[in-house]
Amino acid sequence: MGKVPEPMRNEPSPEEIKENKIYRDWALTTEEYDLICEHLHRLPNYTETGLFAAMWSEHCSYKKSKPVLKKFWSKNERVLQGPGEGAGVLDIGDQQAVVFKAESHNHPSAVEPYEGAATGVGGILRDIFSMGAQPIAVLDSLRFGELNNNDTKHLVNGIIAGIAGYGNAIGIPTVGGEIGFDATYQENPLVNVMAVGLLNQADMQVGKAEGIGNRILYVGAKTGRDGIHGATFASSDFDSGVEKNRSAVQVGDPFLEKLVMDATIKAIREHGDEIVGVQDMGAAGLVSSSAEMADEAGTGVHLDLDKVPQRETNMTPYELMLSESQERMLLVVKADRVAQVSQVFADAGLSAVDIGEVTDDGKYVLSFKGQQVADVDVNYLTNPPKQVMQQSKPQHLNDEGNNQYQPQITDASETLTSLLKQSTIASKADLFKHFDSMVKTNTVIKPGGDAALVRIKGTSKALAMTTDISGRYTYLAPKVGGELAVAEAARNIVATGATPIGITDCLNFGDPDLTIQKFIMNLHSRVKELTTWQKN
Amino acid sequence: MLDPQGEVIKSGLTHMGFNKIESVKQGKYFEIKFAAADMEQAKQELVKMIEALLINANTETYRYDLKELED
Amino acid sequence: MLDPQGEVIKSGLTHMGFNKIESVKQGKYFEIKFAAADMEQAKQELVKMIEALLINANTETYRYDLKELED
Amino acid sequence: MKAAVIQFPGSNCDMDMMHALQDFGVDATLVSHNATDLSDYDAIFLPGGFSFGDYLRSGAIARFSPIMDAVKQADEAGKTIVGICNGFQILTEAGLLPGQLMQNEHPGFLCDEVKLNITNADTEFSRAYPTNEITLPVAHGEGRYYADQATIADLEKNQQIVFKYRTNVNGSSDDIAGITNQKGNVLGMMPHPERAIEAILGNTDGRKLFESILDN
Ligand SMILES: Nc1ncnc2c1ncn2[C@@H]1O[C@H](COP(=O)(O)OP(=O)(O)O)[C@@H](O)[C@H]1O
Repeated sequence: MGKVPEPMRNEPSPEEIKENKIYRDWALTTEEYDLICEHLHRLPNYTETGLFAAMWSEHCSYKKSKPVLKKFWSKNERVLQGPGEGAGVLDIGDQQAVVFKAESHNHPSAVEPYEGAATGVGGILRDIFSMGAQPIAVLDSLRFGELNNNDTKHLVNGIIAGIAGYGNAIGIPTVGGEIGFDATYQENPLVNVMAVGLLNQADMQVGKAEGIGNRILYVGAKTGRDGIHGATFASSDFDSGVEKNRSAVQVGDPFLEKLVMDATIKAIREHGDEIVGVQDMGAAGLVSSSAEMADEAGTGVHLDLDKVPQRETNMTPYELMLSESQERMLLVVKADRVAQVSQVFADAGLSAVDIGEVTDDGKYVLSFKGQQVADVDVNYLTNPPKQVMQQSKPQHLNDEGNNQYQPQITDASETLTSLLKQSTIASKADLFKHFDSMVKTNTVIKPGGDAALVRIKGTSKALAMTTDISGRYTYLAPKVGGELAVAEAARNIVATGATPIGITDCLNFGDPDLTIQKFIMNLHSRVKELTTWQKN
Repeated sequence: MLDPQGEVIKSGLTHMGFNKIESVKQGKYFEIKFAAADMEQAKQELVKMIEALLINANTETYRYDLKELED
Repeated sequence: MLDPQGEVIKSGLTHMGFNKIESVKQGKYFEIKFAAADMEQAKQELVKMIEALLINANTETYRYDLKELED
Repeated sequence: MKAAVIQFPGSNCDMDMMHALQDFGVDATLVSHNATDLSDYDAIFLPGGFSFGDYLRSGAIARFSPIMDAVKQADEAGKTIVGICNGFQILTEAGLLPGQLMQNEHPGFLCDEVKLNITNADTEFSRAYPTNEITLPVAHGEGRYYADQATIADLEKNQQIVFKYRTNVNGSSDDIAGITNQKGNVLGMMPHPERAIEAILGNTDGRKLFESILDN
């Protein structure tokens, strides 16, 4: 591949990667690495190894959980889009649809509560508007350690402020959620955010890079080194280790996201036929968004990395491809309509940059400073070999005893007051008052009710929405826990007078293991039951 | 680090006609008066305060000036 | 001048066990790189930027340091 | 009445204001912050939100938008100008109203319904209210009204204070929630009347404010 461009000088050679098993630092197994070499008939270079490591991670590919997740009952007459896209889409009549999805941002929030939670909101909103939908509500579901601990207080304050900081500024109301406390979460808070959007069915977009010769437009924030994991040998231009570590923290900019959101929705409404695909850059940013869109369409992609807007100097292809800088979108646009679509963004003070094109060869090709720095099959890159999950029953389930716990209550009123004093049960109003729950003037039932109720202007409809967790039950009995979560959520919806029409799950497990399988099989049957019951 | 505030202030100034601005960074500034046995102890206390509360080590760096005042 | 944040930070530090704090003031800090013909012009530009945008004269005061950089 | 709702980058209550005005049958138009002419309109509304992210200080950057010269001309012509929340912040930064909005006394965003006293029922913004006590939503992190004592004394003397918090939720000087300029054609307030015009949303105390304006 010719002379090595300057920023890549410090990268290990393909031989060194193999020799020192560097891929293992990025969670590629030796078997996987060998498969890649065999497939390519050569050793992958540093950039390519990084692409595979990212795309084959569980986080991006669900290589372990997908077979189980397939078992969800995800089709009925309302479902316009089930699992597989940015978000699920359900028909709500009048040519409208509701789009919703939940996502966790646990680790970033544990490391950096404010920015972690804020960027969690930003990310889930991008999933919604990349489908062409207008976000109308945010919900949050949080778990912390016990509140009598200073670290917990720090996390609570930071995470609440982060959700508020992003959601309030972008002007999407945070209408509901829940907060629980348990020692289990002491150092691992759970931060799950759900977003709901309203879609005109005609505007529905999917992430597809169709049409040979179509252009790939990059919109939004410049790419920096934030969120790049793993060993970044190439970053030797940092003078200290501390500095390097900092660059991994993603920082949110709700102001920019609002501009990107409004302009993207406008572009889709005005040029829906010329915009072929839209995807946000989330985990594994540029590579996962572009490769997935190409795979979906069975095409190839050629990107010119010199065109990618860059916030920092001397960035390498590896960094550009794997950066998780926030507030970035990728659009595939018909070649002769680039100017019109770009104009919508220009009007909002944003630039849409043409960084590449859709090709017919099924290849994922990157060029950088006159060199070709990656050339792999799109399909191979995006579809890691499926893996069977290790199955073993978690120890605590084996240990479970047969004796039933029987509470001894001597003074019922004292028991009641002590229950009400528990932070998990006590009112959360002091926390959720930081969220703007009313902006957009649609919130009929605000935080504090059973489920939130958001009306749809211009119709006589409203959407009820809620989030529920049953962590302790799920830990003790995965099957029952899953059932209870579904049932509680359904009860909350029903209590507002609404009919449950769809569920999105957001499962926060440790390493994929038996628990998931059991949990999902069971959720599946419960969901089916519920929806069947609703039809009767 | 990403400094969205600095970026927006920069473009604000540019729009106002200050067109030769290359970069704007913004940050916080604290002035703390406190008692300490001597300068060495003061320095240690100060660094502790900064790292424990005043900055977010994940996203911010700092520098400080220490001055002795009469009491 | 009113500085609620300074007050909050002071009480935060005191709670954390730094109990000899007399006062905390907090403010903003900007680092601006810009081109100017000479130091005198740079100073005039800077004061304009500060007074027009960077501070609100109702409640804020300022001081500045001007340094020449190579280009 | 022809009304303009100014849209700054980062405004997020612009559509809510449009919706409210249209509910009252007002011919309302969204006008970009980059526009320079407001001569077609009888009333100008600066909506809530986070103009320019509220980076630096809320309202500080927005006040330099091209539209602000036209807003000043509208003021000189005696037209009705209303700034809600971020709009209030912009009007004070621009010098169309005295004082400044600062970070809440207890730092952090506050979204709630608050009780207000109408302290001047004889303004073009409050005339239609039959009572002196109303409840309106607030949603702000920088809503603490501050002005020096001389300014507060002037406001009191000229009866420029229209709304006061019954319980001071953000530490505002003199409990101030909303004021007019001396001429009485410019109103700035932190509470959101446009969020309180429909029974389905649980509060209609904002309606009389719009009715007052329309009665002029
Ligand atoms: N983090 C949060 N964000 C928004 N709203 C919340 C949050 N936590 C709680 N709420 C609101 O408070 C209501 C009651 O909370 P909770 O006591 O957990 O509900 P439940 O009745 O489901 O036990 C929720 O339905 C929701 O409206």
